[in-house]
Amino acid sequence: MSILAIKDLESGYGELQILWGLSLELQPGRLTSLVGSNGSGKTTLLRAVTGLLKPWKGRITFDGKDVTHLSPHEKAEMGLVLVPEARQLFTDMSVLENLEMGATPKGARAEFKQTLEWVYTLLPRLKERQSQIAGTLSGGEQQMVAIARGLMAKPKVLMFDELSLGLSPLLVINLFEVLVKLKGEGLTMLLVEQNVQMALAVSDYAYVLSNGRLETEGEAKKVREMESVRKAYLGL
Amino acid sequence: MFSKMTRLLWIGIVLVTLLALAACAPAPTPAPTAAPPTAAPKPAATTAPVATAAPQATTAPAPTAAPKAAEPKKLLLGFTASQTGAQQVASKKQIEGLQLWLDDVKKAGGIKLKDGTTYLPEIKFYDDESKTDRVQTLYTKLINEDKADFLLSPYSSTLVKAAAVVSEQNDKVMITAGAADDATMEQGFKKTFQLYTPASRYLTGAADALKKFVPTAKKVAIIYEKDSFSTSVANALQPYAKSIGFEVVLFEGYDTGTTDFAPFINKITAANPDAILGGGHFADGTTFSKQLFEKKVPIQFVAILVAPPEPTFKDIGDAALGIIGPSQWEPQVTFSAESAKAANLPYYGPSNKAFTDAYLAKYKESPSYHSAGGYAQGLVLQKAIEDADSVDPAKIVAALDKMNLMTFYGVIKFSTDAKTHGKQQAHGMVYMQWQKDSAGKLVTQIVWPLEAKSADAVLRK
Amino acid sequence: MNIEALIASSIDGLMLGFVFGLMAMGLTLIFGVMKVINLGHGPFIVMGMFAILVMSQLGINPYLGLVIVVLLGLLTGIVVYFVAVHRVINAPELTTLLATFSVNMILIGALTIIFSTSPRGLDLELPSFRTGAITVLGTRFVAVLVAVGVTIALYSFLYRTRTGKSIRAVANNRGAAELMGINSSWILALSFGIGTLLAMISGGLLATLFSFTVLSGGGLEVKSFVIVVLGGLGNPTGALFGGIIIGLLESITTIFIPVSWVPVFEFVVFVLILLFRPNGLFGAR
Amino acid sequence: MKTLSSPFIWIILVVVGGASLLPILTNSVSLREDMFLMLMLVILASSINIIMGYTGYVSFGHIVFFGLGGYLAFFLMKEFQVQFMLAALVGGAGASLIAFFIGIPVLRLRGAYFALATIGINEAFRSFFTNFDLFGGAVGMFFNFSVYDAYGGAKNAGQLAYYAMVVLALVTIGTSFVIKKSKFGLGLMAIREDQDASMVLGIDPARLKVLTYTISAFFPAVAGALFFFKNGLIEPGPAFELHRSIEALVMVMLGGYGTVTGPIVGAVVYERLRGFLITDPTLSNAHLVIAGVLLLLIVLFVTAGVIGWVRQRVPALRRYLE
Repeated sequence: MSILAIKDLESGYGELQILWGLSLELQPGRLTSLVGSNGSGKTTLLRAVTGLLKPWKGRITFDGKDVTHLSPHEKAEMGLVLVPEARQLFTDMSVLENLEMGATPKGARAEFKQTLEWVYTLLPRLKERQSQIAGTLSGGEQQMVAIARGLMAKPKVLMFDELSLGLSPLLVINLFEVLVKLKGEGLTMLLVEQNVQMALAVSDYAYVLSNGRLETEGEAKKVREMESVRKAYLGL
Repeated sequence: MFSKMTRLLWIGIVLVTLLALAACAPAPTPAPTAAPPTAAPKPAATTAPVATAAPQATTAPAPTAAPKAAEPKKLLLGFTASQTGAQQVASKKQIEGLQLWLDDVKKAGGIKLKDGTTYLPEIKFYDDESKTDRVQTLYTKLINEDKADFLLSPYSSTLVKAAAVVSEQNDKVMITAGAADDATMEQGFKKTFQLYTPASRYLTGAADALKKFVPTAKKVAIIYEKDSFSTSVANALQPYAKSIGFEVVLFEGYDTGTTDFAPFINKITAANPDAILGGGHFADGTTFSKQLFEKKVPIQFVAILVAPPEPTFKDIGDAALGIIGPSQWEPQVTFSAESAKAANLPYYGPSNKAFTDAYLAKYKESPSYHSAGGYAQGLVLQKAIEDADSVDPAKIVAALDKMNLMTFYGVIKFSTDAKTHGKQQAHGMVYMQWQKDSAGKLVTQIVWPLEAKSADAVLRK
Repeated sequence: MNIEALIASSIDGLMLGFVFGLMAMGLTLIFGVMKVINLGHGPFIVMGMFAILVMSQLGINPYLGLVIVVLLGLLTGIVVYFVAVHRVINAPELTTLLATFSVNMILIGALTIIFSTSPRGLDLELPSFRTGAITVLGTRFVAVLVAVGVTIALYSFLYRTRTGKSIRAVANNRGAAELMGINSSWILALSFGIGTLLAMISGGLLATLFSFTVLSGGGLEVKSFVIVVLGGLGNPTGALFGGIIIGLLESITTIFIPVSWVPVFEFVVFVLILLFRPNGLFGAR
Repeated sequence: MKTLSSPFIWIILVVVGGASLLPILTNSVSLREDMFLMLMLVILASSINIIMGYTGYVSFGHIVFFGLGGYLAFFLMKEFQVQFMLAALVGGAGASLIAFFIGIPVLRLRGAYFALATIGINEAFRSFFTNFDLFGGAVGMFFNFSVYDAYGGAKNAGQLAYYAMVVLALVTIGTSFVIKKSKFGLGLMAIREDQDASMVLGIDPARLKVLTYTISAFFPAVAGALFFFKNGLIEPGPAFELHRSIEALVMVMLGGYGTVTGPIVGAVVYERLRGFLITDPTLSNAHLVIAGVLLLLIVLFVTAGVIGWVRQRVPALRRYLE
């Protein structure tokens, strides 16, 4: 049983259609990645899934319920949480307050202290910075706050949009290590990445998107071996 | 080919629609704006007279009044009123006064001429929203479409100015109340007549009163709202105060809409005057008085414009105590047939008590000077028609020019000088003061002029 | 020039400044959270005045009445938000300006029907303290206490409670807040409610100081704009300081120049600040 | 000129011109008064639309130019007996000059800041004129009636002012159209859509905006001169009435922002509606409430205004409804 199932999803901006009947499924406890070139519709898909963008057609099922037309905050409340592109922190608020805001869903609120403890052990740097204003942190630290904020929601599914964008390679490796740890703890994740190599290396399963349509899918290892993928995205 | 036809059709439709929108509405049929006036002739006029039997307007004896002449002729009096906007309240009182006059005329069977013709006045008015541009549009409409025979005025100097321009342009006779501006009446008007004492004489009496009540007073502060009316009052008061020996230690205007007077009061106190004269309108006047009281400013004599005669001035409680205000009229005035005789003037219209009682009976509220002004508008016109024995505008103007009489509202005489034609000459202000009666309730008393006083003045502590 | 008058006026202006600051705080809060310039601000202030008036006529102490005004303001604001603002919250500025302006028309119209435009005042007497030429008015003193109290309450709410922090989060980044599970519509409505209640409380306090009419809101609204700009759009602390500065400025300049020039001075300062320090006197850059 | 070959501009000018002739044909003075006011509102709304509709700058205090033009012209007419049309043009030019100097710094502001600044400017001028004794201060200025003798009496002067207002309205509409259709107008729309991007296209936004602001100040200023000439008196309050400015914005919005026809239709509809509401005995008390509710409904549900809505629904009409 998949925890998140997207079926024949179509959406876009104004009169411009971007997504053309996408279907994908997330299995619990696994790290799934969604790769594709710039403009292939990855971010649009995430926006449609979270509800920031209205789906035109199709159906999104989360945790056994139809959530197609719910708003972002309702989905977050249910445990479907996005770590958005470019972090989107509350830049005028302290790190701790950002994390507090992450713990908005009711379940998460009750366990705030324990979750905070856990997040701090996962990302110890944040504890040192907890009273600093988020906007004044470095890019890497901000990305950590964004991940931590998502985790504070105690999500059932955590989605990442362009986690590695604009960060140094060393930082990217650090962050991906965190993802691996989280996978080890059994968190279901969807990783949307331009850095196809890294994404496929840590994922269990992968979808490849091209021009708003699904190009291929399969076990991450297998996708990595595919000739077309190697040519188009891995530069081999 | 066909598409060209449709295109032309579209053009046609747009053209027609726009034309309809832009022009048709106000055109021949008096559509929207021309909708009939509001509540004007109340059915009350046909019902039985009010219980208190309001006194008949003592119409001047028409010696050979032919009994039961033909059907009474209609006489349309047009004006605008501020049913919305800043001047709403005073304007309402003015109309109520006028309405009372109308009732009285109806009860008397109309205005009768010597040849037996009877005129029954009717009023028609529109809401001017207290805005000058509306006043002008609506007066044009009253003159040209409604064919008003005579015009009365809106309330407040600014609006009356705007109305007077239109009525003069159209050669109509207009009797104004609610406007005390001097400047308006110095424009070379020919057919506009002013009932209110002009601004230039608004507070001069207060200066006289000060001299009498506080013989030791030397220094006065003149403070006034920076609007047309109050500025005129202050500008006339300053030289007068100097001429009767006062030193004007502060002469300063404040912006319309000033809410806080505390710093200004500090400045006044620093100038150390013996009296404060001036003011503006209601809101500033009450706040000023209230803060003066709260700050315990020990000035014995304070006379300010407009606010004190309003009954709601007492909302500020003890702060009202001792404040003096100029008024065009107060219920306690003592104009009567006897005092007219003493002054060698004819008396016309109801007695003061009759007016006050009838007003109270009809509106359950005491009349203010606005109400009296409204009634007087009608009364003066009525007298002019009777004197002229005609409704011909030229004869009416002649009658008004000659008029010199006393009514419950006071003495009325208009200037006939070409430069200031129509300006009020004789009517004087009375000065009222808030005092406590024996039961400790706040009441108003007339304290000046002495011959009209209803109580002695009390100095502030 | 008289030094005593100057000191006395400074004290008067300073105290009034607190109330002005409170008045502008509602406007700036709404702008900060949703980038809406609320042209219904004036009528809200007036509603506060008349609420206190009605209650005092019913025999309720005006200061006690403020508690009811808080609830009334919150409710009014939330209703107005959902009726008039919610639908156009993402539309260009002009649209929200006109939407709130229509609220202004509706409220002023309704208030005129109920109360007419005749001037009103409260008969409220508190002792004042006097030394030399300096008088501290009792009503003003209480107004300062209330204003300070409300400001502290607002800040504790915004910085100490989860809901308050959510408001700041929404102001900071509405999309992200929504993604974190914050119901932004509700938070926006709540913020509008708080902005309204601040306007109404300040109106209630002003009613204890001055007489007023249904139309008093216009001038106070423009004054609020000046204060808000002085303190930086969207910055509640700035608004408080802006209010104090305006209060002081008005009272001190009164001593030096003819009072009728004070507004000229005030508006020129306003435009200059917009031009040279658009983030307010205390803002960055 | 290509723009003048458009059928639209001729239709609209003929319609407005034709409607303006009605009072003269029917010889109705009160219709003329109504039309005078209506044309004035059309001019106000159209000129606000030139700056707001085309560049997206919401000028809240545009009425300041109405007052400035009115005051300048009135002063010339009263003190120097300048012929009224000449005085009106000088008033217009003077206001434009002031707009030019105000515009340079103020148009650097964007969005809400600009809107607030225009309010501040209007209020600053209003309070300044209240204190400025050369122009009569708080009392204002008024004509002696003999001023009108030069124009064949007060009645005739009213007629002349009306003709002038008609011509001014036609010129305003024409200008609005020419600006919209010219390359200049295209540049303005680019600013409206994205000021920063427009710079990349080689547009100098600062120059264009200031120029537009200067032009848009001219028409209300002349209208103010004509209005107060006919009025016979001028006072700071009615000359710089912020409320009138906001009403003009409402008219633009009602008709359709950024279109030439929109402000015209908006002004006519708004004025008719108000006229209807305040003279109807049952509605007059509630007229503010009703007008407010209607405005709200339009703002919420017909965002593009009447003309914008028609243009969206009936594409065939777009050529005729600019």
